[in-house]
Order: sequence, then structure tokens, then C-alpha cells
Amino acid sequence: MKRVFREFIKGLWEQIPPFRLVLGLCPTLAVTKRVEDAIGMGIAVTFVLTCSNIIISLLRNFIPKQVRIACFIVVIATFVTIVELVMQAFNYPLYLKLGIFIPLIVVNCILLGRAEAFASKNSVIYSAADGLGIGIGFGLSLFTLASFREILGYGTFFNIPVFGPSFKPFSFLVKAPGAFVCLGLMLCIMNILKK
Amino acid sequence: MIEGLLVMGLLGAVLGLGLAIAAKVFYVYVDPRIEAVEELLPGANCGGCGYPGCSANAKAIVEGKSPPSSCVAASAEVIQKIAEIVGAKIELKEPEVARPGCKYGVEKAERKYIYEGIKDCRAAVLINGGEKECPVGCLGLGTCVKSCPFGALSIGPEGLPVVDTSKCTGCGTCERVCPKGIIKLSSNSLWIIHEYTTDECTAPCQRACPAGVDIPGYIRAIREGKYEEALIIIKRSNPFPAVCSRICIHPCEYECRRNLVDEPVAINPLKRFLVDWEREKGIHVQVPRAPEREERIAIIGGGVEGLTAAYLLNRLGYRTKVYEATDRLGGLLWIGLPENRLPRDIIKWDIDGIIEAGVEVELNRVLGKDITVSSLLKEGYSAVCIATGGWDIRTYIGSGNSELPGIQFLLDFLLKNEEGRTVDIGKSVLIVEGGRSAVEAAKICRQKGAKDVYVIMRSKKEDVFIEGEEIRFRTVLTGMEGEGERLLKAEICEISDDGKRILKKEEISVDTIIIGAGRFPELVYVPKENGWKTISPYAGPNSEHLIGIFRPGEPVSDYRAAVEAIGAGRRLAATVHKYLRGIEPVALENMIRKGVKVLDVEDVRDVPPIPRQMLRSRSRDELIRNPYLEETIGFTEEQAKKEAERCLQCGLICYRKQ
Amino acid sequence: MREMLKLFLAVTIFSAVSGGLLSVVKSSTKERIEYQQLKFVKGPTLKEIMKGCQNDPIVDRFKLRYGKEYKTVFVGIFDGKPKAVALEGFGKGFGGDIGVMVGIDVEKDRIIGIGVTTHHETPGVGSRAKTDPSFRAQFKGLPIDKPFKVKADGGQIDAITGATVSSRGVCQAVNNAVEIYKKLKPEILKNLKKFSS
Amino acid sequence: MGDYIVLVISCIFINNILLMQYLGNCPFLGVSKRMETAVGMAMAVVFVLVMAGAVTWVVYHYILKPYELEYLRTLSFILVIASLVQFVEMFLKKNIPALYEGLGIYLPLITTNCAVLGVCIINIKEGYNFLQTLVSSFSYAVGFGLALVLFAAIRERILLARVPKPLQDTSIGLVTAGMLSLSFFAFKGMIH
Repeated sequence: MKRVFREFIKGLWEQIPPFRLVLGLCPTLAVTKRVEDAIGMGIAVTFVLTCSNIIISLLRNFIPKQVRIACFIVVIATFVTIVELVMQAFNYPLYLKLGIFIPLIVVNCILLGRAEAFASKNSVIYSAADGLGIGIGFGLSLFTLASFREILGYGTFFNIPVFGPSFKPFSFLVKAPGAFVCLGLMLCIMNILKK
Repeated sequence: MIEGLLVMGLLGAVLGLGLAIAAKVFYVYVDPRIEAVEELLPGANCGGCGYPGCSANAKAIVEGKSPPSSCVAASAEVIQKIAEIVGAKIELKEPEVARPGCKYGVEKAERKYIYEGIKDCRAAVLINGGEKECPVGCLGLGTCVKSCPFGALSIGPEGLPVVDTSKCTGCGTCERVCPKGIIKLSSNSLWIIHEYTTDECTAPCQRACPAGVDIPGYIRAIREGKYEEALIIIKRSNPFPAVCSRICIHPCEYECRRNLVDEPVAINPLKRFLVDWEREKGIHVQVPRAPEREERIAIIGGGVEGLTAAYLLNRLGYRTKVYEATDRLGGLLWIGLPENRLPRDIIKWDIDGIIEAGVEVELNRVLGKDITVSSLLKEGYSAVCIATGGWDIRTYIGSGNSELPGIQFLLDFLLKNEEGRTVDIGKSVLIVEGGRSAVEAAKICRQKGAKDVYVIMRSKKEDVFIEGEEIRFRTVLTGMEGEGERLLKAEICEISDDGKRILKKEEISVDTIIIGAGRFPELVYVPKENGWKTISPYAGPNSEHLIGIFRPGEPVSDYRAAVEAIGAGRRLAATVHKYLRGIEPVALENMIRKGVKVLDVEDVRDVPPIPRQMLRSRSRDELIRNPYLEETIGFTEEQAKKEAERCLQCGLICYRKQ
Repeated sequence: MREMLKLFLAVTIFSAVSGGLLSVVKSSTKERIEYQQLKFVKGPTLKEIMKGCQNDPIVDRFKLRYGKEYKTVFVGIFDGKPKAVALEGFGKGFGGDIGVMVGIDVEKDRIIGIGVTTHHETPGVGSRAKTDPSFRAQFKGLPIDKPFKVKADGGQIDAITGATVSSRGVCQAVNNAVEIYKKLKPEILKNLKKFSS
Repeated sequence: MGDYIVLVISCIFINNILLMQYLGNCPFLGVSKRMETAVGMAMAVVFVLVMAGAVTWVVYHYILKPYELEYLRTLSFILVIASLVQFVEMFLKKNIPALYEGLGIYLPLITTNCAVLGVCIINIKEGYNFLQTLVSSFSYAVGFGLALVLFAAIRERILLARVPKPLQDTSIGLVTAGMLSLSFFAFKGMIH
């Protein structure tokens, strides 16, 4: 039980992606313009990561080594498509906003990375804990970055204005270059905290 | 439902089948061991193994091109595992660490200009070689620090790289990246075989030392109170510190930069202090030995030179045995030096230290009588070193036969002829040097039935007043080959007028070589298929002539001073080591030798005079009572510290300013 | 060989099972997704066109076959009767197809309103076809017997300044929708009966 | 013809896959530390992306669309790409070992390069025909390579600079990528 907890908790700080585990940068850059999108992405990734970790862990002894990557990808892609369909059915505007980044969860290196490095070697419970932890950690990172970018870039938080009307947003932050710079600075802050 | 299942199933089937077939069609055999080895390697891709990255080395290891221990970063355990995979024997490696070769940071050194550019040595060096006046000065911009894959380097407060020896794996990345070649890998073995070059920072004293001792190094260690380290620094170049501390001619002190201010640093008395400290502790400090190697080496001659070569080869990891013709080791040390200058227990102390290190000895074994070169080679020695050095050949000759296969001494030959004793010279004879006597000898050889007689001389034709058809001028002997006790071939070379280049190389078959010198040169006999050949040690720093076995300047061995013999012994060891490790045993192009200009200073500034510490003399009464007592008493620790403090820790042009 | 078979089977089974699983998920969410898509893509435009209707036109819809494809017809109930239908037509704009939702009064065969659903027109110029209410308003109440044209082509519609091509595209799209309507009218009327309660 | 030129320019510069669409950033930061690896990766991406674009277009238009299985797009595409990459790897290893030596180690990385799947999906979403698909795939890949090589050059230069400790490595890399992305913004005005 203790180990389950440990596997879960490590994703929240010790190995929090994409800061400690520098993986999954594309969605981190792309969907952190608004907090809402970031949370949606976080939930989607957590769901896919947990499910795929569970399935891969269950099947880890049946997958031939040579085609394991293909099999992992199929499992991940299945869950991603499920997320895609469910999101279309229940939150269509979010689906439109996350756009191409939903199918691209498939190639988010975090998923394949965890499958390869963890789920294919550990039992179901640990893999689930790992997936959940890393997924939530990823979500938290997205949330933090998105809060920063949305508050300063749009002057809103969850689409609610937080500054007075005289506030001039730093629209640089919500453009592509801003995404890179923000993430770079976040990494820098994480490096300082690490010490 | 069915559609999705079918389409995806079909797609998967097609792709799976395609891949399965492709796997078969495009199958390329890859040795599974390569993957296994690569998995074990640390993956730092430091290049310390000499291959571009770990996977390349893994391939090389499996293919047997690279030993399992080639990875400098892998632990012994990993190397063991790799060796198991490839089924190779492990050759343990001596640890090497990076050693910065510059002592003064940019702030303290003379500067040509102030550099304010990209903070990288490789960039800085493009502007007239960097801001330092000294061409081999560290620029301190930390290119090596950034390149270190193991985080073992940092720039210290002096503005020079500092090595964390616990982290350094000796991969050599820093050495490769340094644009000035200042930081270098270092180990005791590398020190032993090292010769100073013009491309490194050396102090005037160490350049003057015939044994090449790192003098500023040991004085610094004394200053820091690290006496054991100081002794190791000395002993890796000179295993006779006790003897030298009494009788050394100390050329170093004449070169000391303090001469420009007051008096030279008491370098030799400082060495004496270390020896006194060692003797007081009663333990012989030893240079750490490199991992045991397979090769055994025989050294003929138990004098200073032979023992030095034996000791240093032993430290390089070889099993060495000294064959001595008399009943005691030490050779000329016992002769001609009064006991109050060189007490006998001092000689014994150094020799005991050498024996303690593991050098084996056989006394009363005379070359030519009890042993021969080929009998030793037959015993399985990988090299037989001739270090009979300082003894005059005639003091122990007596067998009537030549001691080395096919070699006769000119004087001995003439004498025997005079006395009417038979000398077997065979069909062809090569006479090396010997002036007019050589012409004489050639005549005798002809009379005795030799068909081919060659005379070779190093001198220019115009410089000598002898004539003779068979004389070849500007020609030297460079090697010999033979089988068993027989000499078969001699390699002679015609050299350029400056004596530095070989113009023509020639191999002639000879049965006998008659040499004009009176002593055996240092020579190394190594096995060759169906026989043996010789290797000649490279010329020492005092020799002006670089090519040939007999070199004027050090005609045979350096017996003028013990310290010269020590230097010759070290070069003998280095030659053997290099040969056995597949490195061509020649001196480096830029080796510092007589007449080579080295950057230096003509005056020193900001150095206040400090009086030199003097050795205390014993009272007259005491000396009269015991005539064997040394006249002086060594430094006290306090004196030694004070004297060491006087050392300017010179570099090429840097020195400690106040 | 066995190894190969194993690989082959693994990939095949994995993808087949995934495909099957996804089909199930798809079929169970199909209805909702279609509704959601219509609601968010066409919903706002439809509401605009069917202002004042008593039902939700997205719920009250039916599909009819038109040539090779199916056309969705949305129904607007006014005064308790299914008086209007809306369907989408396409025309060529400046940056690609322009989709226009066209509402038609089935009793009077007149346009009750139009709205642009999808377009790729230049922002601020051609895109005014979607955002400028006055442009759209020109269509309101016009009979459908005559094809719609911009004035430059001798028609009745004032083109948007600087965006003639976009305006033409909209007209073309409306004509397309009207054409479909005319062709399918009998079937539409048949279907509408279901909605008159 | 003009359309194709516009397509090429917009794919390489205006919608640069790395700097504007945020796709393929993991390899972007991973292999850009040295110029030679960057060039190798760029070549490998061009190679695979064009093939993947073509194959996925065929799969979509001739298998998925006729059976109304568009929702299987993600699954089938990634499966096709993964197999394709593996296939290419095996083919090169056997038939063109020289090329394999150069590109080999980058090929497995491409499976998880979101730029590849991303471009395939974009091609479908934009409704390109087969020729347009080829052109756009190639152009996107060239754009990827261009950004990667530019970035690698900058990073080699950064190695020589004194970067504050916490900013070192990936952190400064991202900030630099931001600047590079900013400079690519200038291309936005090229096409109306």
C-alpha cells in the first residue's frame, strides 16, 4: 500500500512532467492559453495514461517484445479515440478548442514513455498509481502554466476578468513565442526550487 | 461494430504480416552481444575509449578491437560483466585523472591584452593564442569544465580548472577539447614515461634535472606538509632520492630563478629532508603500482641505471628481475665516494626500497658466462635490457667470448690479436667507430679471412683524418637482428649533416660487429620470430645526436653522475614500456633537449630576497671522533618549510610574486 | 516461423479488438455527438434564422437523401405549426467553400433568414458576410423563384464593400440551398406532417 | 501552380510545424544540441513524413471514408506510421546501410514525433488532395528541418555563453525557441 502511494505521489513533484520528466512538451505549449483547456487536457491525459497503464500492465506478459511499441500505441490510440468521442459527445466546445491535440495525445511521449519504462515492468496496481500520479502531475503543470499565461495574457482566469478595464494584456504570452518563453522560465524556476 | 473490428483487424493483419515478412526479408544479423554490451556501458558517450560513443565501442569490444576495460567510466563490476559476455580476459587499467598543466590564472599571469569575448577557450585562442603572454597558459574560460561528462571539473578561485579526482574517470574529454592541450590525463605510469616538451609548462629547475624530477611539484607538496606525496613525485622519476640527496650534482640549483634575486632554493637539501623523514618513519614510500601485466622483463646490470629501470618497470606493472655480475647491487655507488659523503646505509636504504617494491634480483650472474641474451629470451622474458653501464668492460671480462651475441670490443679485439688468441669473426664484419684503430682492425679482419668488412663513422669525412675505401662516413648503426647466439643482420643508416634525419636505411648481413666504444650501450633485446632484434632507447636530453645506438655525448651509459644514470635508466624503462604497448619508442619531436630554446624570463620582479636555509654542520670534535659521520645534518621540519616557502613555483614565465 | 506468426497475431488481435471496441463506443455516442456538433456548429445560426420559433430546431430535424448524400432539414415551429425549414447550401468563396444555412417559409416559399455557418474568408473583409447583419438582412422575405445575384451581376443583393467574391459565394450557397429545397419539397412536406401536433 | 507555391511557403514559414503549431517539440529540444544530430533528424523526418502523408491519405480516403469509419483515424494512422517507420528502418538496414548509419538512430524517435501524426491529421482536416498532401507533407518536414537546424546552430552558440545555472540546458533552449518563434512571426504577413 505504501508503495502504491509512493508511485502515485512521485508524479506530483519528484518526477512531475514536463518539468522533471521533460516529456510531452507539445500539448504543454499548445493548450495552456486558457486554464479551462489546460484542465481538459490534463483530465484527458490522466484518463488515457491511467487506462493504458492498466491495460499494458495486465497484458505485459502477452506482448511480444519486438512489436511491443506497436501494441502499446494501439492501446493508447484506442483510449485516445474513446476520449475524443466522449469529449465530442459531452463537451463539444472543448473538443473544438483542443482540436488536433486530442488525437496527438497518442504520440505524447509521456504515455509511451510510461508504458515502456513503467507499466511494462510493474504490476497493475502500481502502474495505475503511476499513471494517475503522472497524469495529475501533468495536469497540475498545465494548470500552473495556463494560469500564468491566461491571467497575464488575457487578463482573465477561467474566462472571468481579474483586472480592471484599464489592464492591457501581455498578448505576447498567449502567442507561440510566449508559450516557449513561459515554459522555459517555468523550467528555470523549477531548477531553482530543486536546489 | 463488425465493420470497425473487421477493418482494423484487417489493417493490423496486413501491417503485421508486412512487418513479419519484412523482418524476414530484410534480416540482418546483429550480434546479440553488441546490444548486451551496449546496455552495460554507461552511455555517457564521452569518447574516452577512443570510439565515437558507447554503441561504437560496444561493437568494437564484441569484435575484439577494443578491450572490455576500454571504457574509462565503467566500474570494475561492469567491466567484469562485459568481459563475461565477450569471453575476453580483462586487462585492468591504471586509473588516470585529468591534471591541469598550468599554475597561474589569467589574473596573475602576464597578459598580452584583455580578452572580452565569447567565454570559451576555443574562441579566445583564435585571437593571437589567447590573452596570456605564455603560449601554454590556461585561459580559464572553462571549456573543459563544460565538456566534462561527469561533472568532475570546475574553475577554482585561481581561475584555473580544479579536478574532483573522485568524480574524474579519466575519459580524456577535457584533454581533447582544450585548444591549448593544457589539461592532460595523468597517472604515475604516464609520469614515468614522460619527457618534458616545449609545449608544456616547466620550471627551469625541472628542465635542468637529468632525471626529470618534478621539482616544483615536490617542493609544493613539502609546503603543504604532504611529505609522502612529495616522495612519490620524486620516486616516479628517481628511485634513489637518498643517494641523490647526498651526492647529486644538482644542476637544478644553478638554474633556479632565485639566482636572479639572492640564492637558489636548497632543492637538494629539501630532498634530503624528505629522505630523513622517510627513514625516520622507517617505511619506504612507493609509487603506486599499475595493475600487474603479463610481461616479464630481465635487466642485466644491478647498478643505478639497471635498478632504476627495474624499479620503474616494476611500477609500470611488469615483473622485473635484475641480473648482477658481482655480489652486491648498486654498482659504482660503492666505489670512489667517501663514506662521510655517502654513508653506506644511505645506499642500502634506496636499494632496499627498490627490492621491497618487488624487483627480483639474482647476484653473481655474469653475462656471457652464466646467462646470455638468448637464454633469457628463451626463459620467456619479453625484453632483456642491457644496463651494464658504468663498468669498464675490462674490469670483469674474462670469459674470452663476447657477452652480447656477435659483439666484440675494438680494443679487446686488437689486444687478443696481439696476444695471438683466436677470435672468431665469421665472414662479414661491421666496425663501428674507432678512428684509426678501426682501419687497423679492418685490415686484421681481412687477414683473418673476412670477406666483407664495413667501417662506419658518424663524423663527416672532412672532419677526420683517416682514409679507407671501406669507411662510410655519416653512417650509424641503428639495430641488430640475430638468432640464438648468432648475429645475423645489422641495420645501418646514413644520416643528414645535422644528424637529425635518416637519409638511407640499409640492412647488411654481418657475423660480427666490432665496436669502438669501451662500454655496452643501453640496449633492449626483444624476441622476434626465430630470433631476436634490438631496440635502442631514444636519446636523452643531453644528447645532440638523435639517431644510432652509439651516441657521442652519452657515448654509452651516463656514468658521470648517478642522476644521469637514473635518467638513462628511466628512458630505458620508458622505451621498453612503449615498445611492449605498441607505441614507437622514439623521443617526442618537441622534447626539451640541449640547445632547444624554451620561453624564459631574464629578471624577476616583486620577489623580496629571503636568506637560504643552511645545512647545520657537525662539530669538529664529533667528526674527528667518527670519521665516517656525515659532515652536515639535514633540515629540521621548520627549516624545510621555510626553504620550501622560498620556492617561486615557476612556470615558463610565471613565478610567485609577492 | 512461429515467432513471425506470434508477431503477426499480436498486431492483428490488438488492432482488431481496438477497432471493435471503438465501434461500440462510437455507436453508443453517435446520437449525442451529432446533436452536439449541430448544436455548436449550426446552433447559433439556426437560432438566429428561426427567431421566435417554439421548438428546438436541432432536435426537430430529419434527413433526406439528395443525390449521393444526405441532407439534414431543420424544422421551425411557429404558432404550433411547422411553418419553416432550414437547410444548408454551399457556394464558392474567396478562400474556399462558404456554408450558408437558409431558412424558408414552406407556406409562402420565401426566405425567412440566412446565416453563414462555415467560411474561410479574409477576416474583416469577406468574413463580414457572417458578422454583418445588414448584409444578411437583405435576403429576408425575398421569394425563392428567382436565383439570387449580387447587383454587379444584375441581381438584387448589395455586395459587401470590397468582398464581392464572398458575397457572390453567399448568393451561390443560398441558391444551392434553395435548389435542394425545391427538389425535395414534396418529401419535406411529407415529413413536416410528423411535427404538426 | 500558384496555389502550390502558397502552400509550400505557408507550410514552411507561416505555419511552421515546430514554432507555430507546437508540434514535434520533444525531438526539437532533444536532438538540437549538436548540429550533426539535428541534420540527421531533419533528413529522417523529411523522409518519413512524405511517406507517412501519402500512406495515411490513401488509408483515409480508400478505407476509412467509404466505410464511415472516420473515428478510427487516430488508431489506424498511428499504426500505419509505426509500421512504416519500422519497415523503413529494416529496409535501410538491409539495402542502404550507409543511409541507415546516418538516419538509423533517429527513425525510432520518429514514431513518437507528434509532428508526423500531426501533419497527417492536418492534411486530412484541410481536405487536401493527394498531390497537395505530398506537397504539404514535404513542406512541413522541410519547415521542421529548417527550424531544427537553425535552432541547433543557435544552441551550439549558446554553449559558449555563460548561462545562469538554473536556466541551463532545456530551460534556455525553450526561451531561445521562443525568440526563434517570434522571428518566424514576421512571415505571417507574407500571404494574405
